[in-house]
Amino acid sequence: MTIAPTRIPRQRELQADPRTMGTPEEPRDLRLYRRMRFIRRFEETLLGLFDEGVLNGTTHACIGQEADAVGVIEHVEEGDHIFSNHRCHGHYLARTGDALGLMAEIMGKEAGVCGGIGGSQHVCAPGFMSNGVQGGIVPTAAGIALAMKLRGSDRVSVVFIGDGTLGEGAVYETLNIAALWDLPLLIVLEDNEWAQSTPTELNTAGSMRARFEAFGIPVTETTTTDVAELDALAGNEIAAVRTTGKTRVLLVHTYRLCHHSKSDDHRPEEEVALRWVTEPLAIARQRIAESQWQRIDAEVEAALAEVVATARALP
Amino acid sequence: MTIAPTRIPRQRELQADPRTMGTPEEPRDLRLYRRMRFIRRFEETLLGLFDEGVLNGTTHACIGQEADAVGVIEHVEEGDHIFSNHRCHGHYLARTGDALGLMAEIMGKEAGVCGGIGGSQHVCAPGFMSNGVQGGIVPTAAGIALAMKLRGSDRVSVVFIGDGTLGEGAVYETLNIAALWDLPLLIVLEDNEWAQSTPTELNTAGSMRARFEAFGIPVTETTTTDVAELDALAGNEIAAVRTTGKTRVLLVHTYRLCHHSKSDDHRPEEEVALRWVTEPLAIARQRIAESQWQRIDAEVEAALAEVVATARALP
Amino acid sequence: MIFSKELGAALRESLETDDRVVLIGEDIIDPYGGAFKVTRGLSTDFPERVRTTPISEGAIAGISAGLALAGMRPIAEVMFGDFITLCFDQVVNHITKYEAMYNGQATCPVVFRVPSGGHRGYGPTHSQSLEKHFLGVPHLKVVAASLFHDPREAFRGFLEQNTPVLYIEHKLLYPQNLRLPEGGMVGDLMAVKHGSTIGLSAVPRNDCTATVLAYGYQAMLAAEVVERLAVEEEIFVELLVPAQLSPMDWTPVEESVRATGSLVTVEEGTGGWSWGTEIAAVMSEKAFGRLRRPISVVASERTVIPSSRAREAGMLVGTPQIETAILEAAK
Amino acid sequence: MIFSKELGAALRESLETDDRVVLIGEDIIDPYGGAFKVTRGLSTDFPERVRTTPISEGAIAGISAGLALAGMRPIAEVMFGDFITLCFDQVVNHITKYEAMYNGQATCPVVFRVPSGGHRGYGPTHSQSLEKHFLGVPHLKVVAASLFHDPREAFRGFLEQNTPVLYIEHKLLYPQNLRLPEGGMVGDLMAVKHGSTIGLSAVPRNDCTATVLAYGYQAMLAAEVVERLAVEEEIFVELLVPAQLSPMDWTPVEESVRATGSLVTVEEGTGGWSWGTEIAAVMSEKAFGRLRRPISVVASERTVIPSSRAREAGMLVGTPQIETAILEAAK
Ligand SMILES: Cc1ncc(C[n+]2csc(CCOP(=O)(O)OP(=O)(O)O)c2C)c(N)n1
Ligand SMILES: Cc1ncc(C[n+]2csc(CCOP(=O)(O)OP(=O)(O)O)c2C)c(N)n1
Ligand SMILES: [Mg+2]
Ligand SMILES: [Mg+2]
Repeated sequence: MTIAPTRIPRQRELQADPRTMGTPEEPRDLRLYRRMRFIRRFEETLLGLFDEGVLNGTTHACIGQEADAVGVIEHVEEGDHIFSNHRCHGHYLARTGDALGLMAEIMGKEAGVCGGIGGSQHVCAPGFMSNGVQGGIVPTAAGIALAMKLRGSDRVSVVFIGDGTLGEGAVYETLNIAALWDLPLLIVLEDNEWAQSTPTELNTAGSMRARFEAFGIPVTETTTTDVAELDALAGNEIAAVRTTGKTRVLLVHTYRLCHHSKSDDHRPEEEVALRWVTEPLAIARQRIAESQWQRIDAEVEAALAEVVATARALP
Repeated sequence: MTIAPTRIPRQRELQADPRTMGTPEEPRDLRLYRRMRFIRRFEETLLGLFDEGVLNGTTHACIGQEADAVGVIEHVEEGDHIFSNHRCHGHYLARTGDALGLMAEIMGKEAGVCGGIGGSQHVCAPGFMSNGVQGGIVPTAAGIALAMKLRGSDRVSVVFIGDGTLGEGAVYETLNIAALWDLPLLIVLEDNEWAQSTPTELNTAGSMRARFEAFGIPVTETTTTDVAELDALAGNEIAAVRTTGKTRVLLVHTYRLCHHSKSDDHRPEEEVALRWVTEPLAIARQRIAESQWQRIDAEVEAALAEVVATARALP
Repeated sequence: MIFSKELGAALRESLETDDRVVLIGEDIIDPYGGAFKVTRGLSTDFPERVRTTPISEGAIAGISAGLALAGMRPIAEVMFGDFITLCFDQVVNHITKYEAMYNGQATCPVVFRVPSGGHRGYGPTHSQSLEKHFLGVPHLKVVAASLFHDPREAFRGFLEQNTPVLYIEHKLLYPQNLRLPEGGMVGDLMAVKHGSTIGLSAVPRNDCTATVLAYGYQAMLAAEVVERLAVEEEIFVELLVPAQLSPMDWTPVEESVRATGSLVTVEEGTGGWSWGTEIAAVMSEKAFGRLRRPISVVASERTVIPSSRAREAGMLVGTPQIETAILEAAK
Repeated sequence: MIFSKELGAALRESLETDDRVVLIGEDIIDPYGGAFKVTRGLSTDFPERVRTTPISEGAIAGISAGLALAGMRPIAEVMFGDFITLCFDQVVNHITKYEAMYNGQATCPVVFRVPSGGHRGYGPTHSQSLEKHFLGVPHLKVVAASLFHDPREAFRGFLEQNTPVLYIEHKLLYPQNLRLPEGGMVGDLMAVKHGSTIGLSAVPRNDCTATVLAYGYQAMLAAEVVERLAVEEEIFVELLVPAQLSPMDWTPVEESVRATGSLVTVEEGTGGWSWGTEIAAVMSEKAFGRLRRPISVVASERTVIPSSRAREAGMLVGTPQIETAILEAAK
């Protein structure tokens, strides 16, 4: 019954490579852009490696949704907790910067963040967990929030879910309890308009917003893909959860630009093309000088190249 | 694997004893009162038999809530379907009038409506079923509604749930699908302010009504215990479901006057006492002459006495 | 030493000695104190850590998972064990997965308490012993209360280790007196501890002609049968009552069967892929060629549990079935 | 004769010949046609009766229950068998209860299709074979697809009877060619039907030195091993591939074991209270004293399924484990 880890569990030092994660000194616009670029290129690299046959299993890229991860997690502090889902790479990287651990994990290597056991959907770091079974992570995140509350801390629990996950009953059981018990929980609902092959209109009756408000939970809703705006909104939300100790929802209407997992996209091309125009990196670049984003891009690229090379060489 | 019924399943002829169920000719006020009186006295008799030790298992009486059962089921027609829960006697009797089958069932006798297997919480007749596991009956009722829709009929599926059952995730999964698919389903939510020992304020965050409306499902809400009013409201609801083919909710704020199952009542005495003033039989009596309700009471009593005597004598 | 009171005391001790402990479940607070009154009094003294919930078994399990991942020690009551079905996803795909799938970087020690079992006429959905479906879930311990095991010890053990636990409480045990071994005896039977398995017999093992393995309420019934057969018919068998059903501690079973050459298992759950079949499979292998007769697995009929007391008694394992099987096995 | 296509054809035939049939599940409509493309094309031709749902496994099961109670024939796809956990309450406390608890006055013949199994690196929550937890649910049939069984026949059978069914489809079977017995042969192996159990062997049963029982993808692997051992090492065993896992048809197993005196069972699910343990328990009794050696139950390690292909291969039963066990059993 004892589960022997293949390597000693360690507080993963968040080896935040300044080339991918930036530094506290870097202007905020640049750092936010850098992190999004990092996530984007990590995932694109991953999809390339899949095609190459180096990886195994499956993967769900968050291309197009990077601003949510980066904007929200900018406000997550030591001792806070994030729960993520099948589409967790962006959240994980924004939180930890641990590209090598994640890459090795998806490659199924011992040095992976979960020794290659969890794979793409099941990763873990201090203050971060993900599980690819939808719905059930929501009460789990609420339980973590309850632990924080019982300890009298001002820490918050953040859970990311997709629009499709609103289909799961566990979500509503949790909303009820989280509202009744005043749990310090922020639900970030990333509505990317699709759940696998199913558009929201086939999945979601009525109003997403009203589903939370029915339980007395306040909802902040946005359609922005601008990380600066998301940064500001998320800052408010997390601060509000932290000070009131009550559950809130950040409802972000966004879009997934890649396929659901791999080669499974039947969406109208024009629909997708239109969203490339407002994708978060393009928007973010408008705020910064071309020379700057080019420099950042190059730094990210160099860092990722090292990660891939190192990961490939791992046993 | 084959399940051999202990008696031949038969279309239970709804042996509607006119003394308990009235006749189509009887003035509506009288018939509705009669049926409520029938249910009330059946349950009171049952509780007496429990104390006597004649019955086994458990039971949940609906004393105080008879108007919901009678008012709604007045509009349920041949081919419609009712799904009920642990507190199902009133619904069953209002639908079938089959006091003997139910009494024998609760006594655990072969002649019981389910051969003594189902017991108090699990009864069945054409167009009627109940199950004591909360939540899961709601999608089941929706599935029955879907069958009606696929067959192109104008039949409706009615499901009774309690306020506490709003805790179960299955309810919300179903609301979403029922609304998306336009299922001919009427949900009758009997909010009796308590779920076992738990008051609604400890069980239910936000607004009951809004929980349905969030899915785009219309809600008709009432606090009446007047069967005539419920009759009218339910008539509208069922007609609306029948003609539109869409899901609706009748939300009745009512009260349970007896204990939850047996000897498990910790509610403040004054709270309960206050509700006896507005209990449905008292209200209904105000509409009819004393001589009439006395006559009806006597008829019901005589009929029930026969049922008990017959049931006791059964093998 | 009424079992339900002792169990309540065990929960109280847990709350007192370990401030990570949180009790969570439906209707568990005062004055009601739970459908079977086990938690009565606890919420009054620990209002923050004894939490009554809406009717949401899935969320009870999920919130417990989160509490446990965050270092707390949730003890969840599922009002009737029948409704543990609604926790199945959390148990199988969340709670028992985390430690292994995160490669040891997290633990999720949720304890579920499930009042189970029939013989009360509660009918098909309030009488089941569903533990067989949870046996063999990797990284889950299934433990059964019995009158011969101190619930305080059980809960102390749960809090000392990190594996999720399903703790089965047969409803008919609640009003019974505990019968803990004292001075090597339980009543007129000799009682020997083998780890957490208790061996009960009227004569030394080597004079027994069969081994009987039972847990929970059935262990209580089996002990009565074993005692009666010894006194009235001079038929001597050894009853083994394990605390932990899965994974099994095979050593005491092997040792007993080596002496007796005959084994019968008893459980109240329905037959087929049940607790006893694993025991029969494993012991048929371990004791291959050394068994006097085939292992007998006594379980209830493969159907729903009738409400009717008469029909229920015919369908569920009880004293008559146990006696018949023991008489056969002891031959 | 690709399995997934034939399965799709079986579903199409069901929709065509029986207008009570309704397909229900996540992402099952065109153009996507389901995560494993089994239902592709069906929604285009039967838009009303092929219904894609929100991500609500519990409601999929519950709505199917209602359809079935109302006389329809729901066939529910659970996208990954891992998520059948979310249907457990409906299966155990609703669907399989109604007929018996209503004393035969209703039937609830829901068919669940569950794409299951590993060996694809999908990790701990998308690779499981959870059927062992559903074996022995009273009034549930558990059936497993194999390359040796025609899915059309399976679905015809399901529609002809009234018991709920859990139909296990191992994901690795989808791209394979069916290998239905033709002229008494499957490839170079003789194929004999015993009810819905297929016996495969290179030589007549009486010349076989062991019986191997396997289903699903493991049956495909086992057949390859059996063939190879016969050709290369002149070791002859009989492979039995049952369609129905629970309840079991014991007759063919008994007959084979009577001839061979040795039995090994193979399954991909984790060990402990698994399919094979019931077989070992029952056959140890039925063939008591007539077995040459203990029954061997081959199952996967009792832990989570790693994403890493290398670690997954070490943990899940595959050809090496099967071969080792057969070599041992044939001695
Ligand atoms: C309980 C459960 N059911 C089904 C799935 C299969 N699945 C994986 S992702 C997905 C769609 C999720 O949609 P959404 O929640 O909108 O998230 P997105 O993929 O769009 O980020 C589905 C159905 C799952 N992982 N878990
Ligand atoms: C799934 C499930 N959980 C718990 C129970 C135990 N239980 C039976 S009745 C009840 C309270 C129900 O409250 P409500 O829905 O308000 O109905 P009421 O009893 O007030 O009519 C509970 C918790 C159950 N029957 N099913
Ligand atoms: Mg989505
Ligand atoms: Mg109520």
